Amino acid sequence: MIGTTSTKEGAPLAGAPALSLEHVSKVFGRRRAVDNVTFDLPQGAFLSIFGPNGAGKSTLLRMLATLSRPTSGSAKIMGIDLKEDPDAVRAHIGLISHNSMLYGDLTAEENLMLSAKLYGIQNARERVDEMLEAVELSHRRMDVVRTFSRGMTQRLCIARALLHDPDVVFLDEPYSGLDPHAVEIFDDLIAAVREDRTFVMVSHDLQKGFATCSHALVLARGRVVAYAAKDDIDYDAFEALYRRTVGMGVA
Amino acid sequence: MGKDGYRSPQTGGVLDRIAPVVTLIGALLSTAGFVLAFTLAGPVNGATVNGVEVIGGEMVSNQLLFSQKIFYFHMPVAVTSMVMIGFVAYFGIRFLQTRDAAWDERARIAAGIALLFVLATMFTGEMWERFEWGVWWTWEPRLTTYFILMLLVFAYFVMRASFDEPERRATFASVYGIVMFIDVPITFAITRIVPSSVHPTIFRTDSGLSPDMLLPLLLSLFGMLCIAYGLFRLRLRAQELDERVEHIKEQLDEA
Amino acid sequence: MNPILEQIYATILPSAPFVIAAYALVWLALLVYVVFVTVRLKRTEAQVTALEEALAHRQTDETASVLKKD
Amino acid sequence: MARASIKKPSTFAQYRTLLAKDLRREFRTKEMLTAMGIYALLVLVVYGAALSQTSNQFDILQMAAGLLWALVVFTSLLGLNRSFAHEQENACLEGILLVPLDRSVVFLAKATSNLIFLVVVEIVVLPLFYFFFLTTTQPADTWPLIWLPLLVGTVGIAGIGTLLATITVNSRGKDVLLAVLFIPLVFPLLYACVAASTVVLAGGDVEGVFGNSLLLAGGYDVVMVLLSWVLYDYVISA
Repeated sequence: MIGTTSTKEGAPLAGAPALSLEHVSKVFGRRRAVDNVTFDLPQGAFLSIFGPNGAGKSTLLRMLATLSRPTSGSAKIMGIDLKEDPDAVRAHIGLISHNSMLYGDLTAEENLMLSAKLYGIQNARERVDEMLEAVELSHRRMDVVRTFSRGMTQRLCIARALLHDPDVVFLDEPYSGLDPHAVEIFDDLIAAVREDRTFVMVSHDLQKGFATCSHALVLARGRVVAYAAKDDIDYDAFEALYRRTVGMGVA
Repeated sequence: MGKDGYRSPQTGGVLDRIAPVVTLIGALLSTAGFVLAFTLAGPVNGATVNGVEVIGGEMVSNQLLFSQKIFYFHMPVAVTSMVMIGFVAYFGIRFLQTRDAAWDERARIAAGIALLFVLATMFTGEMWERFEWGVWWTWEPRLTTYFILMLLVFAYFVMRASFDEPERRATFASVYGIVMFIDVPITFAITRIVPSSVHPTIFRTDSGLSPDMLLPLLLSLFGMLCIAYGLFRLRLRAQELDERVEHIKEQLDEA
Repeated sequence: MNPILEQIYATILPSAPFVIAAYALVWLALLVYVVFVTVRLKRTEAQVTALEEALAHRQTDETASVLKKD
Repeated sequence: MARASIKKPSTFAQYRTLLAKDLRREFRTKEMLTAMGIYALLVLVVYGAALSQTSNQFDILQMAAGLLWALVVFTSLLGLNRSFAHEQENACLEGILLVPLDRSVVFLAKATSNLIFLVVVEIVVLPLFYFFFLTTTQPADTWPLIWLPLLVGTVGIAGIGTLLATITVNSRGKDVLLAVLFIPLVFPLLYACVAASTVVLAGGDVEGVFGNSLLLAGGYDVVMVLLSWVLYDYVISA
């Protein structure tokens, strides 16, 4: 068969930081959505990105998830250059967003099998069973996703994102549209699938985001205002800074 | 935005400095073409009349067609519109290569000027057609393909109006600008593909145009191209100024 | 005028309005475009004036605050 | 938990997977097919009213190909509009873009599924068209050749339509926008296909006009599909 080269083996550098950004910018015309962002994130960390609406959080995340190209600068994920080999990066990342990315008219199993085949997972059936088990949807495998509740859909979405065993998982406002109970279940699930993966979450819920993270980053007008490991952060000062940046207005 | 030595196109350079001169030359050339179309270019013969008459030392046995004079404007304006659509496609390609908003801006302005010349072509063609054929509209091949070209330019602007996100709008518009260009060679070549067309084939080695007709035609053609260039640079600079004002306003907001 | 000449020139007079209209329409189209660009330039000009005024306003505001302190 | 063992599938395997997904979805919901089928039937009814006052001597054969193509164009517009609705609904397209795969595979899979649905609808509609309008006359002996222009035309419609539907699905007022972008762009193809179809239905210069028109339509197909294929990466990533 053509194109059966393995992308999983050997590609990621063992010691490389999970994320390594250098002067990453996204510019269109005179508008700088993301401006000169530089930081490193070690493997296994949980990064929360905070910032007001229009600060460029989502734009930054979409660039890291290879859905949009940075205008300038270089970004490496697991040591692989985002611009040079986006396909290699894609094999190592997963995305969970407020959009489920699931087909409403296909069953839970069909949705996962579709992803499995596209990614080229060899032990697809086994893996799908396992993931359905993990998110407690085994009994619903034959049902079309349209009939699922918001929380169930979100769980299946997690299963889909983790199916190919990504090293870095992006969470784009995952709590929006979830009731408090579903949020709890979601947090538990994320904790269960954590393992040694790196997580990057975009959120505007300061308390929730700060509770789960190991590193925190504040973005305002596309620029990094603060970035540190949680252990080094004084929460009160951090909160004050966050309030200030939100007050700084919406671009 | 330096990558691989790429430089974003600027306004205010040489291209803008020569613009007023080029516009002036365009006005002079098209005026000269206009005058020569009536003085130098010989009349075109129509239906035969019952008899012969000597006019200016020549035997004339046909009706002399005055309406054909429209041709000396109609054709240059039409060619200019197609050239402008060609530029829309070119700027579209440049945009997709570089993702530089400046190219999208140029594509949009070129499309605006293309629309202007398309409308001018339709007006002049309409006048000619109304007199010669006695109808306002007929589905003749060249007419039809050109009409489609006009609809494509309309569609280009309708599409731009349907998207809010600037980068997405620019990408889609560039793609459509490139695809739209396909109709230009078709329109241009339709008189060869469907020979029944009433439009003569002009650009060929035996075009049947005598030098006295070719001269005013070419003068008008280059004149129109120059005018299109002048208008393009004018509009571009005005647009750039607009954007600078917007930018200053935003900066004042932040300060 | 003799009848043959009359026939030869038969189309000229009736077609004249159409020829003139065709040329006039081209110039009209160009003129409309220039007017359009000019109107937009005027608007930009007005905005620049507004910006200048806003800037001047800012500066007077600051002097007022200085005076209060005295 | 067992780790996933991954081997990048061939481009063709990914194409098959995406195509199978579209077909399974459609044959489960029959969203596009029923919508297009009913719409086509309604257009035929409207034709009935439109032609009801024509005299007996009226030569339907000369117009049949034109009517048929009008039907095809409007029906495909309806179908194409829907073909991306479900991809947009939960941002499913984004999910596919996250997979390491060549972007043009998405185009080819979608264009193929659209082509299949259009052909299915045409197979149903063509006999109906004959039944309603052509039983009173005698089409030329060459009529079976009509499948050729229909196929060539449908390939072009599916190709350009897929590109444009990907663009318009993100817009405000997408139904109108697709029509505005699509109809002028397929016009040359439509023109050539109507010419070829008229010749085979009403009789005439099969070698000359039919061949030339088909050649034109085919050339247009090749150029447009190639262009759509090349440009698709930009469109889908925007």
